Amino acid sequence: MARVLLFGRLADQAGWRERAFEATSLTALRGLIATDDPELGDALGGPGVQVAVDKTLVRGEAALTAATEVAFLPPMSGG
Amino acid sequence: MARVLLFGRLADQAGWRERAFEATSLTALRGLIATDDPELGDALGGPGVQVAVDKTLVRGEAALTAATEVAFLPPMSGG
Amino acid sequence: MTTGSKIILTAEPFEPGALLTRFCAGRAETGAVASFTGLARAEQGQAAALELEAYPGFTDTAISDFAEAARTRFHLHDYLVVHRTGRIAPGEAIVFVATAAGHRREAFEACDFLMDWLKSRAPFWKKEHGPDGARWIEPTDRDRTDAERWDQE
Amino acid sequence: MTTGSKIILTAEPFEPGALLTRFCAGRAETGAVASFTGLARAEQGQAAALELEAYPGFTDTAISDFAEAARTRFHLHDYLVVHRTGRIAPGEAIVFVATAAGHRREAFEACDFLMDWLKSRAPFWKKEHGPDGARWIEPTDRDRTDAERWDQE
Repeated sequence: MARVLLFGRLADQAGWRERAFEATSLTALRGLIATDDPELGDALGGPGVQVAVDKTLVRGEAALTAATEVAFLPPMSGG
Repeated sequence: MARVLLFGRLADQAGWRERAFEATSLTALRGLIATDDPELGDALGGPGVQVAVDKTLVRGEAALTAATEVAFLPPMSGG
Repeated sequence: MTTGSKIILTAEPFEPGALLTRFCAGRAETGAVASFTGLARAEQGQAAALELEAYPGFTDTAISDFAEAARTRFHLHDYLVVHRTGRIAPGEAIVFVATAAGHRREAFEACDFLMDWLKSRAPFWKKEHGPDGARWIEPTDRDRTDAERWDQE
Repeated sequence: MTTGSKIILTAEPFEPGALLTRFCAGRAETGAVASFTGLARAEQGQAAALELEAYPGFTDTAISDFAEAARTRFHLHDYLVVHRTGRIAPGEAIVFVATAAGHRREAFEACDFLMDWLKSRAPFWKKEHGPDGARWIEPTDRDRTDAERWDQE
């Protein structure tokens, strides 16, 4: 179980900002989300979307535990 | 008669900041001051010293009246 | 809004002058304090409000890392970054940056450097609410160009 | 200290934050406010106090002429220059400059431009009172170099 956060246009598109998913890896998590909402699944893999695991940017795979926070970050606009 | 103002190191050197002199031209005024205090006379003609007549910088000669304000300005230091 | 911190994200309006007053106080060896205040523009009614989203714990850490690098690069005595989040009305302050240094060149350049990065690369997501609805904003070309000025040095 | 004027010479201490607050107030179309505050440095006790002499009516007119040129050059919405005169203690503000523009590049550059000129060419006479007595100051080479950056453009 991981806590998933969406930001910016991703949260608008999904209709939620925070949800818990039962997944032990990022790949499994992406699969779950895509099954639930294929368009969101595509958006999360789209250009410029970064992933932070426990507030650190990661590329590629990461193991998830119940305490893990996964954030999907669309291109940052600056302040 | 003109009101003469000294600024910065010129005022320190002269020992005064403001005095009235009976002079109808800048040249006559410089002569009067030099007679009174030759070192000050030299300093007023020294490098970088500018003259403002009624708050406007002038080069060379200017006519003076009783209401005229003459300021001798040493090199400006900025703020 | 905690005091004492150098990086502050706040959902409440803040007053740039009060921040500058505190920032300038008690500095006997700081010759120069530069500041920048970014205000939300009304854009002649085109922008009714601005909405800024941050990721607490991620956004402030990213700003802090960048600001510490700026502190070293420009020999800063101190800095302060305050950034609004949430919905911001026209005329309200979005961002306040202050930098303190021995001399003005370093204070100005560090403030400029921090602002270029904050406006183009800091982890915020910005939405403009206008008469025709809301849209998410991407950094402008000028923001990118401004930020890139510093990469080449 | 008169309010409403854009160029203020004052023999009394002033508070930069209060000036910034007033300067930022009620601006719906100004995106950017840059400010600079120059503080008197203690120089580790070498400078006990600074004394600044101005020529009222001449100094403020010269600053105003220069600031109006800056307003045109950088498309400023507004500016404010406040300058102390008389004896200034370490830690006190000597000068405050604020510039308002649509975008930050113009606000920063105008503020920098005004400061370079104020520090090197504005009609002030500056005396430093230190442990070994008082001496009149001339502009530094760096002040001149900073000011000359703008001449070449």
